[in-house]
Amino acid sequence: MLYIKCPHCGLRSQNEFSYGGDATVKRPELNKEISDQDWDNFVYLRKSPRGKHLELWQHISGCRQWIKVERDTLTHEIFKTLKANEEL
Amino acid sequence: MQKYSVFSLIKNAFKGHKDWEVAWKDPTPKTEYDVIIIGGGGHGLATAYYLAKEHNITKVAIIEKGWIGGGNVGRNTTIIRSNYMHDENGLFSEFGMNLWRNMSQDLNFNVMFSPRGIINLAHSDAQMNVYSRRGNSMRLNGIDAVLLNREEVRKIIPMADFSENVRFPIFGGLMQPSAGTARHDAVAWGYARQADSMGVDIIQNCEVTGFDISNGKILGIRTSKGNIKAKKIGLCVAGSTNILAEKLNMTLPIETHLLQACVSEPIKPILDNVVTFGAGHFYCSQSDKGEMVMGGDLDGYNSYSQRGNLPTLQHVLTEGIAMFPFLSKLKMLRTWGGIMDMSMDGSPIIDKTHIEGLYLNCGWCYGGFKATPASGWTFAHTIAQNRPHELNAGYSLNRFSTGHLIDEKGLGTKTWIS
Amino acid sequence: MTLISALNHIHKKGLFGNHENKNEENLLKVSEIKNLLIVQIVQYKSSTISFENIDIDSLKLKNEPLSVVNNNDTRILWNGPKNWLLVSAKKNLLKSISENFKETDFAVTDLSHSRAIIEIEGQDVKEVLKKGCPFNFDILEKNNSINSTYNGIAFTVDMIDNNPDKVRLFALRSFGESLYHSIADACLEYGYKSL
Amino acid sequence: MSENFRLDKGGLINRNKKISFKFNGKKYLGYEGDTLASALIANGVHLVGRSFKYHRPRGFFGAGVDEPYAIVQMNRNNQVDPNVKATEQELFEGLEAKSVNCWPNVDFDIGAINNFLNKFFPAGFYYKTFMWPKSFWHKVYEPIIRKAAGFGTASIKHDKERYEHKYEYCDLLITGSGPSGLASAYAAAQNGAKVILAEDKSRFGGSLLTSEVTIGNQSGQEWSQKIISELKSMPNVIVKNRSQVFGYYDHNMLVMSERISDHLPKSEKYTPKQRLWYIRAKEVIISSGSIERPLVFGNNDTPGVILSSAAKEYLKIYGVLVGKKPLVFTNNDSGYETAIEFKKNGIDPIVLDTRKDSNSEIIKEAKDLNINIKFSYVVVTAKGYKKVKSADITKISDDKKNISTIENVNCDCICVSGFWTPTIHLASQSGNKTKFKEEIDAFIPSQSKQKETTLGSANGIFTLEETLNTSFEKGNDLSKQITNKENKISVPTVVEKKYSKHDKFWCVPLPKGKNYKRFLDFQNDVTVSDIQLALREGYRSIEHVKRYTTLGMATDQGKTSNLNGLQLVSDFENKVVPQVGHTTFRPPYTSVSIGAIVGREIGIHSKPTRKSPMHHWHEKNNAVFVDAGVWLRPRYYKHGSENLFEASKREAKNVRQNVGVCDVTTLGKIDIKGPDSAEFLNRVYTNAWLKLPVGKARYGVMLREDGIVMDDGTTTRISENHYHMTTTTAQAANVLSHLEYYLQLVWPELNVNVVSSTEQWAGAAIAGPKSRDVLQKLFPDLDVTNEGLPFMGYREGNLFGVNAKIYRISFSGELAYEVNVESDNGNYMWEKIMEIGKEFNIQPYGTEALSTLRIEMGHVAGSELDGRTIPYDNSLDGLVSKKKDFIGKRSLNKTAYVAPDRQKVVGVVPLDKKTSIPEGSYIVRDAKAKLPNPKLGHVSASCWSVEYDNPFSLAIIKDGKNMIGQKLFAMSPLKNKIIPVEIVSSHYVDPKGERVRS
Repeated sequence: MLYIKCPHCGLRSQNEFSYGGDATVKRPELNKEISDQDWDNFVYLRKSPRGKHLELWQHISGCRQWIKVERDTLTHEIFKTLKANEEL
Repeated sequence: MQKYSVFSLIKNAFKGHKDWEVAWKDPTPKTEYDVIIIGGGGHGLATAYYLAKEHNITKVAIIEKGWIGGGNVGRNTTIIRSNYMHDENGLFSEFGMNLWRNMSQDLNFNVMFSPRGIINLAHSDAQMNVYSRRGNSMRLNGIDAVLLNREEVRKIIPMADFSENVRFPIFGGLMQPSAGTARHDAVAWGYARQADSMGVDIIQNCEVTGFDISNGKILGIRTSKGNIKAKKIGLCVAGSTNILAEKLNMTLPIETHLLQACVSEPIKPILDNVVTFGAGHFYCSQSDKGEMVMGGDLDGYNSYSQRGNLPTLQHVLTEGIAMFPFLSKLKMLRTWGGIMDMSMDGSPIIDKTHIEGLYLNCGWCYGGFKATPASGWTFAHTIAQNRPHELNAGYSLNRFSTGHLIDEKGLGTKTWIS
Repeated sequence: MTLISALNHIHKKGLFGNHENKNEENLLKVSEIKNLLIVQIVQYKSSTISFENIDIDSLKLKNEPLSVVNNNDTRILWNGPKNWLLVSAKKNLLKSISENFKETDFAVTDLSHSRAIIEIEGQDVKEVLKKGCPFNFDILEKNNSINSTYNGIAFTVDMIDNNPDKVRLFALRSFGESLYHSIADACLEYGYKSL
Repeated sequence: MSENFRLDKGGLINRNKKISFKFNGKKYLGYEGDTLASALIANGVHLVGRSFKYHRPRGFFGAGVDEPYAIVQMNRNNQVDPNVKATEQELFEGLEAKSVNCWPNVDFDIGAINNFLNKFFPAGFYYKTFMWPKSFWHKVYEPIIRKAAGFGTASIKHDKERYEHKYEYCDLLITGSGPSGLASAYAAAQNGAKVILAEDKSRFGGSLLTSEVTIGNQSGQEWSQKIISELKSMPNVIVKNRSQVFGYYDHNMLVMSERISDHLPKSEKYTPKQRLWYIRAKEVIISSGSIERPLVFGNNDTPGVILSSAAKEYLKIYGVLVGKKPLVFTNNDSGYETAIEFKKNGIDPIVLDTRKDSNSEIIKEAKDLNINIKFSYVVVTAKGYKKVKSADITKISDDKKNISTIENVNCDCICVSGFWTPTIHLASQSGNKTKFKEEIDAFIPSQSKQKETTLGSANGIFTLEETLNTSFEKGNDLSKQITNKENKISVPTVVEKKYSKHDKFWCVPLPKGKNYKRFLDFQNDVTVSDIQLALREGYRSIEHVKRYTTLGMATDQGKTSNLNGLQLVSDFENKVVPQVGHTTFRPPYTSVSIGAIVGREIGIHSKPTRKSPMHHWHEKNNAVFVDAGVWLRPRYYKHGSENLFEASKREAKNVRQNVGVCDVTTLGKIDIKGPDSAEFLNRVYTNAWLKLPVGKARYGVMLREDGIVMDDGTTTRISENHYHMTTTTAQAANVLSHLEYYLQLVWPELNVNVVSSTEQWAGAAIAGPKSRDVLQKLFPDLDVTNEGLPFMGYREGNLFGVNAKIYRISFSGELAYEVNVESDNGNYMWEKIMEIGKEFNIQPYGTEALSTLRIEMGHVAGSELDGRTIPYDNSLDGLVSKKKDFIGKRSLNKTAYVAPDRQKVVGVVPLDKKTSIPEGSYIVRDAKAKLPNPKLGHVSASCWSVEYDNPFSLAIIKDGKNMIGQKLFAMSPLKNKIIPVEIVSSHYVDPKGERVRS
């Protein structure tokens, strides 16, 4: 069970969190013209690197905040956790 | 090539088994091939075999980073089925079932295909209806399926929990009687042995480090054993697809996730069929050795580590005991994990790419093992003919743009939700 | 009587589990807590009002994890960033909260009926919690609270006292009976008295 | 039965307490403190079971967790326990066990015929045969093989034992209580660290219990007991015996199984049988020791061939002789310890040492004791079938290639020692890249991946002095960093014997013309020739060798066989062992009961259950419940002998004719507040939300970004900046997370708070033409006229003293109201509705009637919004705003989604108006077409229309818009049904929606 440091609550076990996937994907702005390709890239394409991965988790049974976690997908080492409004 | 049979076995026994030939050779790579298949897993080996057998293309190399059969063909729960709802999946898998039925004879290698039947348990009328939809679709596609009521299920698997004090009572189930299991390692070895005998070079311990591409056309690969030229290259590296895609500057509709499985210590035969729990994710069969082979959920976050965490297994086994209370007294002997390509609609991709001569076979999610022969057959066709066969036409890369998605579960892109 | 509390049907008085040959005083005590005011107070992101200056039942909000500011009647649990759960025996507090926390800056939501509340008291309280919740209870002190899960059920732990340990557990009301079962079952090893 | 092999004194057993037990139906006696294995050996029983493949007789090979043979079936606490290791099972009064994998019994086993045919069963033989005729594999060969496999027999009865869990945190977790574990635990505890010390066995002390050493001025054993009792008395230390740390997982979480009651005749009522500990440790010390390696020679699996360390353990701990004419076969000094122990107890051993000569302290001692030592000697083969009777021995050349004349010596046991293999499993599981240490021919941990340190013989250190020195130091250093305290203790002086170098020799060559089986994996019957065959056939990677031969895949997971297998592969391949590499170590280190892994979440509690405040009223009124997610909802209320169909028809009909009431508490409710709420809803839903007046509700559909419908429901504007959203029961939690996602990550500029209020409100839907009459009587002061409370209107009211919220919304398509009160008042509200409604013939209705009502109205629900449909498919086109952007909108222009023949929801009626169309049927043009028969679409929901008294279904079919009026077939091959049908509008009843507005 991973041990994730919620930037709001502190170190908590994985079972309080739910996974939210790639955090580097940015939703295109509302009402903005965008090509089909760019939109499909946003919806469907994933980098899924082996190694450092910036991803979203929601502290769903804790403070309910969405957080960003920089984690190694091979070793599961967590390098950094960020609040929703913080960037690496 | 030496023929395997009971007679050859007896003959060799009297010679102290000294005369058996190698199952496959250990060649050094040639400078050029007609086709290079990257990935010596089940799909890659099968592709090479069918390239040689069906298309007479034998100047083929399989490039494997580690040892052949070391990917998901060596770490699955051996289940073979074609019980899919969507036509694309159903027809593709049923084509594969026919290859499975003849595989031991075709490969002259006993892969122990055992059509012991798979039962998906239902725990509500609503679920019975969902299964009816799937079963009817199967039947209309010419695939065998039977809808069982509670009593019929009880007759087949009396050891399931039919007691009063149960959270998810068994309402019935959908059964595909012709589904079953096969000895996973044997599938890889059988394909390897035949492919090798037809001239395919199986090159192990050889890592692909890059690709040579010019004017949108593939020219060859760079490997830890040197550069190798090829007219066509097929990628068959489910689990590691994104790592190679990165070297090709491609981004794919795929995330890499970990699925764990485990076996119990062997016990005397108690369960003949493959059974899946309907109120969660748990499936179970008993191997010929007596071990209960069990699996279920993804660990639930991107992972390339072939090791998982216990809470996932705890969760899976909780459902296991809910289905088969007798499991409680058994002991978990061995656990392992496999990394898989989770595609954004849960279905695979077998297609050409925008790079001429580069072909893609990936996105198998949890369903790669059973697809081995059909995947190899259709991928070989796609490579040889430079166009998909009608069986894999639906598994196109551009379906995510056109909206022709094949989503068996209706979960969309959040692959980790199970 | 019109009110029926969340655990009304499952909470039965008596002695249970390994209680024989034990001093009743040393047993765990399990009770249902009813009729509390439970209010969520959230400050909107763009609000510039300083919440430290607002008084609720002589208490001030504190935006700090684990923190519980409290007096005899009222406890304000930190629930997330600028998000608090006020729990009070004073049912009439809601009106003054709504008045003091203006709706342009704060969302005030009455959730009094949305929780089932179990209180357990005794030396083995933390042992009971450790059976189903992976939180490190060694660090939970008096007047700390956390949100976590117990055997898959989301719950809140409010540590009221520490000699002996006394905690209040809040679960969503519909999960109440399941959580109660889980907690009561975990208490059996030590023996408990249901009040 | 007398214990012929028990010494008169010695050992750590309690000789004051005799224990009787049964093995294979026969009664025996042992002592408290025995294992089943030690007690059987004391009674001269060496035949315990049969091997997997050849059914060769099997006895005892070890004395603990590494045991490959002695697996028995137990009967404890009136329950069956399959696959118990006799070496781990402590003896208790009345214990009953029997042999497995043999028939009719262990003495005479029919399966042993395999042994005589063994030349036909080399590794992987089954891949080469059983292929003809084709059907015979599954029908003939496989069933025979299956029957022969497996050890114990499982009972299909429910397990009555309790298994519990515990989550624990500590500064240092120390796995193993041998010298390194004790020393490091002691040092760390002195620095105030929170320490957990776990010992697999019942006794603490590890090798100190059996070795002849002095620490300070105490024996090793005394010292260990002193340290343990001190540790036990410290409040910062948890000391656990019978506790195996079996898994090292991510972020320094380890899992340990504690066997609490397995050694007792039965478990106390509320005491668990086992407890699984999830331990998060800041630092881990692996002090798991080492396991002796076998030497490989002919028939080395014969009962009576045993690890020399095990023989010593049986002597020193249990006072039991594994034989009275022992042969000790060793390549190092350890064998001498066993020999000396025999000698001290009046037994004359013969020592065969593979080394040319050696003159260490211990060999000198053995010589002084007049022990018969033969240097450069090996055992060629053991003789005897069910027990060792003699051994063929011979002198071996210095280069170990040639053997000389065979001599036969009488013996009744052969104690083997092939040096020691560090137990590195946990370190390897944690990610440690291990390294090969030449001096000991084995792997040891190398670079740590997580916070783990390996000490003592697990780290390849075999002298006590060095072990204690490094362990005290590490324990001190690691804990000091955590606690910032240092209370350093001085390391006691150690007296131990100096050892000479071991011999790298491990496998005895075969004499000319002999074909003895030389076993590597004893349980799976993997021999030297099997490995050689695999390699000859090209299975050369160690993983291939393992999989082809099944080496190391038995229940002992290769603890005694793996390294010898590696040696063999590297010899054959002319490589060194580190090049071959070892197979991956995965948890669990040793098998763990599945019951313990699962814990208490079993039976009815395998998942939580959610209940509404009216649940108990439903229960009392004969509701039959159905799972909706984890909620329990009344499906129907059974009157007399009614079945589901009759009851739901009655309930639905009553709604259409009179009035019904349905518990809708389970619908998700989200309280939305904040100045930007309207803007937020406008982005979330497909339709327009900016102009919804206060006091009004609106139906909305929300999409995922991929354009697929996620959920639907009504949202009501309670006040200017306050909305009450409802979701479906199934999607409630997902929708809340979805909203939080957009508010926190995508549009943080919006000032909106969302919180689930599902549990705050108990909801009752009152539906039917007479619902207004009921409402009027419930709220006499409220204007409930169509003008006072119009369709999609919202009011607050006072329900006999209780505050209520009234929403005029309808899922049933009838005139309907949803009344919400605070949950504690839910039951009160419900009873009031039933009481008031009596005169209007009110009846409660369940989800089945609710389905009927919505289906005939053509309202889409979960079976249509199945995660694969877009709004157009569900005839929700009118709700998709063309003017504004919203989540998922951009996906709706995909080729497939705007195709003219796109699928759409339609109604389906059987032409005979009688035959119900099963849900999950398919619509086809030609029922007799050859397979695969092209499908137009599927039947998503079916009901018996109470309005028209005939079956009616919804279907989603291709080109649905243009299909209305067509006559097609509904097919359910599963149910052998081909039903001629007509496609009609999905709005079967009240297509204009007049009733809801009446």
